Amino acid sequence: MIHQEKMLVVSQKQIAKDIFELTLQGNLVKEMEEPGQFVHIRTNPGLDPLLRRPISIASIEKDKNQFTVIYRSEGKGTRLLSQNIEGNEVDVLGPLGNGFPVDEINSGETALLIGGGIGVPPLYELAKQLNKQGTKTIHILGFETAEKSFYENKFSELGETFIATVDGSLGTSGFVTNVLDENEIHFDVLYSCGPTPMLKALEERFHGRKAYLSLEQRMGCGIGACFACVCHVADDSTGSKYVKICSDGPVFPIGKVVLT
Amino acid sequence: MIHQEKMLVVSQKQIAKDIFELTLQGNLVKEMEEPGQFVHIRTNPGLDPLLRRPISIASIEKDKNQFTVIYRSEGKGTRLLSQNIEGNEVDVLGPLGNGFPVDEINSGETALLIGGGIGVPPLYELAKQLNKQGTKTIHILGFETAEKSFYENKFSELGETFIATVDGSLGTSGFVTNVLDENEIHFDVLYSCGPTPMLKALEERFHGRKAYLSLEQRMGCGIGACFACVCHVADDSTGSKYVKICSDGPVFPIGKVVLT
Amino acid sequence: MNRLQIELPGLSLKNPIMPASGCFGFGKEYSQFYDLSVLGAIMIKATTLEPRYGNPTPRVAETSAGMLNAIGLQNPGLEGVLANELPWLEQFDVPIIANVAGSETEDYVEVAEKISVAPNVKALELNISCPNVKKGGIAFGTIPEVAAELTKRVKEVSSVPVYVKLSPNVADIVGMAQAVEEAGADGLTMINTLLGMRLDIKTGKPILANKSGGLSGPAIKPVAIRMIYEVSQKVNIPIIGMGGIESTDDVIEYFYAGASAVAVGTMNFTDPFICPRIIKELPGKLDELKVTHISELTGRSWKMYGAKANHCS
Amino acid sequence: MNRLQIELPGLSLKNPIMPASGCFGFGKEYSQFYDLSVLGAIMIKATTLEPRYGNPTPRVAETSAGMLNAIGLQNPGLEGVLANELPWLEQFDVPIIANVAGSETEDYVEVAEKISVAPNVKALELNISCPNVKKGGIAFGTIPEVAAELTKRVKEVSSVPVYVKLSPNVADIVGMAQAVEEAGADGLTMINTLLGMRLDIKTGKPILANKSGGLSGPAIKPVAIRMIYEVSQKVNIPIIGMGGIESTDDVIEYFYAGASAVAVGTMNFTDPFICPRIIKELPGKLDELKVTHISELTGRSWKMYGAKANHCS
Ligand SMILES: Cc1cc2nc3c(=O)[nH]c(=O)nc-3n(C[C@H](O)[C@H](O)[C@H](O)COP(=O)(O)OP(=O)(O)OC[C@H]3O[C@@H](n4cnc5c(N)ncnc54)[C@H](O)[C@@H]3O)c2cc1C
Ligand SMILES: Cc1cc2nc3c(=O)[nH]c(=O)nc-3n(C[C@H](O)[C@H](O)[C@H](O)COP(=O)(O)OP(=O)(O)OC[C@H]3O[C@@H](n4cnc5c(N)ncnc54)[C@H](O)[C@@H]3O)c2cc1C
Ligand SMILES: Cc1cc2nc3c(=O)[nH]c(=O)nc-3n(C[C@H](O)[C@H](O)[C@H](O)COP(=O)(O)O)c2cc1C
Ligand SMILES: Cc1cc2nc3c(=O)[nH]c(=O)nc-3n(C[C@H](O)[C@H](O)[C@H](O)COP(=O)(O)O)c2cc1C
Ligand code: FES
Ligand code: FES
Repeated sequence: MIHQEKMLVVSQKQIAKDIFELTLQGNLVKEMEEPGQFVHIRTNPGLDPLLRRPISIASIEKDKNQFTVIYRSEGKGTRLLSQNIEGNEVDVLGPLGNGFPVDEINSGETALLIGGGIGVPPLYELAKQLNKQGTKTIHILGFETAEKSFYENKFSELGETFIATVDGSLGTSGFVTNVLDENEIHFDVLYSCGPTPMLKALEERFHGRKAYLSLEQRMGCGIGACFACVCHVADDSTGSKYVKICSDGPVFPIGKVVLT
Repeated sequence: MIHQEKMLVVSQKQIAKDIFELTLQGNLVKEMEEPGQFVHIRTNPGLDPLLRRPISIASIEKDKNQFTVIYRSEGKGTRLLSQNIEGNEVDVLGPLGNGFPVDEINSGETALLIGGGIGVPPLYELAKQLNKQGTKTIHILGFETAEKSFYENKFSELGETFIATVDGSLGTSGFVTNVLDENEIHFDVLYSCGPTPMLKALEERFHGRKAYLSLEQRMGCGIGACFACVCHVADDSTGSKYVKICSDGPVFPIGKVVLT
Repeated sequence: MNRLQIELPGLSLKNPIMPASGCFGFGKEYSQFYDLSVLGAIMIKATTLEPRYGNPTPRVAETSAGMLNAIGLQNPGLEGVLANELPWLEQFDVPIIANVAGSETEDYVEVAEKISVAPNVKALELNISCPNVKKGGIAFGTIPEVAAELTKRVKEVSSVPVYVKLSPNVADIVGMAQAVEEAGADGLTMINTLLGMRLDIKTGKPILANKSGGLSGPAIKPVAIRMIYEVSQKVNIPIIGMGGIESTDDVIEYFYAGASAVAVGTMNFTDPFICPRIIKELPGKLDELKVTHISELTGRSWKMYGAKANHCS
Repeated sequence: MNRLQIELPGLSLKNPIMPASGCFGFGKEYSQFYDLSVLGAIMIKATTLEPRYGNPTPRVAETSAGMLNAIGLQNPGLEGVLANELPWLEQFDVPIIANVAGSETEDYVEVAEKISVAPNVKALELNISCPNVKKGGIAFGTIPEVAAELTKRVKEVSSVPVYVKLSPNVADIVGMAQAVEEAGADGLTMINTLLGMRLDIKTGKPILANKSGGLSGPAIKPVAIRMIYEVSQKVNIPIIGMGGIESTDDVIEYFYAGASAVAVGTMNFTDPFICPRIIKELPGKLDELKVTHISELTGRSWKMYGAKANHCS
């Protein structure tokens, strides 16, 4: 069930340049299931900005009724969100969408998690759940630069973790694909979230493998009603088949939708 | 000189139903002269609401670089303003306009100050300054109801103070004019601020007396540039003479402008 | 007595609040939040003859107190709507207003004829803001004669009353309204979106893949209020008002302007519970305003305070 | 090289930022805040033949991310402006664009002829959003032939280039722009305000004494951007863009759309220092965007990304 709830800010801290970690508490957490689901956040009670902001769930703590998001403060909405302090209330709609299927991999098998920039956060809850069920996880995290990187240690605690930065200031210089080129990494299932060019590169490389990609799109409603976030389906001769990223996704099996 | 300044919130408290008292600190206070001047406050940094809100200066403490406003939290802007807490910054443009002339009355003479609702605040600084120069002040303050009344004690400390409430829950039942009817009050100069119907009643009653009225009008710029707050001038056969409330007023000698 | 009950051509509304077309899909998603039977009516997403995929993405962009959309009328097509969407909606006790769109008169006529016989479709809403392919892409809704002709053709085949949805992108909204009234429209819905655009600051590229789109949300409310105020004084058919409604006060403002019912669009996205919330708040508001029935408010702005002067800025 | 210097007909602008007409009076008030010589130009308040008192108050009302005004062209009249306002402005090193308004063609012509010879008036801005008394009150700016005729008549007498200020309250803004270009306009300024209205919730009475007014501010920016995008592709005269500018990014967006300079209106009220602030921020923004001169940005949205598709919502 999707809920709308004024959730309590338990903590908010800046964890890297422009990157904030926000923990919220409320009953909506009870509904959270799969890693990779997201919430739609109203960043202020007024009309400026008007629309909610979709943000992935980065970590869930059911016992405390809390969950955490990690986001980049960039535009109007996320900047306002970052000004919230402990004790404030934030209007959250969620949990939304379908996340990464953790039961598509067995205990003892190996999952490769590849994240780029603000695509990294949902992989953290995924890594936690996979490890919990006995699946080994390897992580490749790509960032622009060292000062915008985050959660390297948290991921390292769960499994082998490679970092790539575009400017080479941390880990491998270049993209996550450079890490793949330079290391021989074996895995059973791939899970990834990040910018479309990255996802495209992975799609080419891992065509035919078992893999799940989380996509992004500008959203209106976030629940499937407005047709803002639609994608073409691959292998559709009619050109009229589609999925909605908000309600059918954001996670899809590799090759299912046309990346644009 | 008019300044725009991000001023520090020294204190904010609710002093009656919907009525707030806000004290701000900053260099702009150095420019404040006459009681009855006002400031134009941006109630939030975003675009909703868009326009500043004109609020009278209720009290000035030059030595501390502080001044106080008293306002009714009613619409979008004033509601946002009331959410500010100590330590916040508020964007203030001011001081604006021309206030009550305190040198139009001598020490030893008696001033009658009549205020209605949120027209009461500017009279407080006026009463302070008049008393300081040795002028005696008598105050008649009209409110809707007891729970929306404020500053009765503060005015009482400065001079005899009558209260009228529309519902009779405090002081005389009715309007400030009922107080005038029921008491024989002698004065040399009248100063008043309040709703237009009240000012009109006073204008009729005290036609020909020495008196100054502070007017209100919806404003755009607050500084005389947009022609939003214009009033007709009395005794103008051409019908084209005008004054701007924001920059020529808000205080005018009785009978000078046409009250609408 | 139900103080919110409104009778309009074809529509017996238990209250005058309904979601606007395109902002509520075909109801399924919002039925997760509340029982759709509480609504006065539902304006479903535009239906075209054939299924449409719509425009490439991005299809939405935010603006100050508003948003742009260029969805491109994505919908499952007449057959899909008749086979799946409308039957599903029959479980609710709520009249459906079917929004009809097309690129040629013939499309409209065929959709109107067939959709108007669905049991729960109680009225049609003609979306005339669409580009008219035969007239070189100029919207049906910007030339009175073209809009009137379309209205007439649809009226001939429709089994239910026809409301024409006016586009605000015209100089003379009253002329447009009178033209469609004369052509037989049973009611008006107004306003559709204003044409707008946003460009990406880093690249200069239009944010919408379609480049321009429709501006909706609170930003456009003053334009809608003005148009309804003008039109309601000059026509004898009822108006369902819309454009930026975000509160119960806004609903009251639309009634004052001349609306007999209202639709909420964009704000469903920000607050999925906005329609039931307003429905719940309305009776208290009527008490505050000391009116017995909401219909007493319709047109108060001009009935009580006279007609309009000219303006120049 | 001055990276912000712009040459337009009659106007040599040290930067492309100027206050919009009616939002800056005749400059006196804002000269308390900063040296007016920093501005690219000043568009002064509309001047009419006779002094005008304007409309009754209230004359302004706030809306979501916008405001309505119905000032009614209050101004000291041609003689007053020539005798007092323009000479006072001569102390600043800044070109003046005189906004000309009237109720009949003859008024415009007389004002244009006389004001255009003032030494610091470098261009005229024809405010054609005014009701045309002889045409029953329909605005000059809603009928292309009427606007063209007015432009032609004013061009005949003006000693300086004439910019025509387009009203957005039309279905076909490109047709309007082309009509005035053909009639001899040297440039366009756009957009003037959208017609709008607000009603008091307690009474139903229009908040503006004039009932309707002009909507300005950030709310209307997407409409302005769309219109400038369309018009700039179809005319060969420069455009001064305006409508809701509140930041340096907004200025960039207007250039991308097709503007060669911009004016800031409403936001002067909220932030009296907005013009000098933007002027100061622009060079840094050009660095960020890696362009040498601001004029390189004009029209980038369509020069680099192709023309526009149709839209239907
Ligand atoms: C399913 C999903 C999950 C996401 N998870 C995260 C996350 O965990 N952390 C994070 O930092 N970001 C995440 N994003 C991206 C995030 O939604 C945008 O960065 C954010 O909406 C930008 O808002 P703003 O106020 O900073 O920008 P503005 O420029 O003010 O945004 C203007 C409008 O554009 C939309 N928009 C802008 N950029 C994007 C974008 N990249 N994707 C979608 N809409 C956009 C906004 O939602 C808004 O409607 C996610 C996006 C999606 C679709
Ligand atoms: C010179 C002057 C001095 C004032 N001093 C005080 C004071 O000391 N204390 C106080 O409580 N109020 C004072 N007011 C009235 C105060 O400005 C309004 O109550 C306030 O602007 C309403 O804002 P809002 O956000 O509550 O209402 P909203 O309804 O959100 O306001 C919408 C718009 O209408 C304008 N507006 C609404 N009511 C008024 C009004 N009565 N007068 C002028 N503009 C209005 C607002 O400024 C805004 O532009 C003064 C007004 C003026 C002109
Ligand atoms: C995402 C979106 C899709 C829309 N789709 C349609 C549509 O299919 N048919 C139609 O007539 N109007 C459509 N509209 C217009 C709305 O029904 C409504 O007229 C307009 O948005 C103004 O109302 P609002 O400001 O409350 O959104 C759409 C609006 C939005 C925001
Ligand atoms: C209070 C006010 C007065 C205006 N007066 C005039 C005027 O006299 N002549 C004119 O051409 N435009 C006038 N305008 C329109 C502005 O010049 C400008 O075109 C419009 O407001 C859009 O810009 P903005 O959104 O930045 O305000 C006025 C606008 C406002 C808000
Ligand atoms: S955001 Fe509305 S359908 Fe996905
Ligand atoms: S508020 Fe602008 S002139 Fe007074």
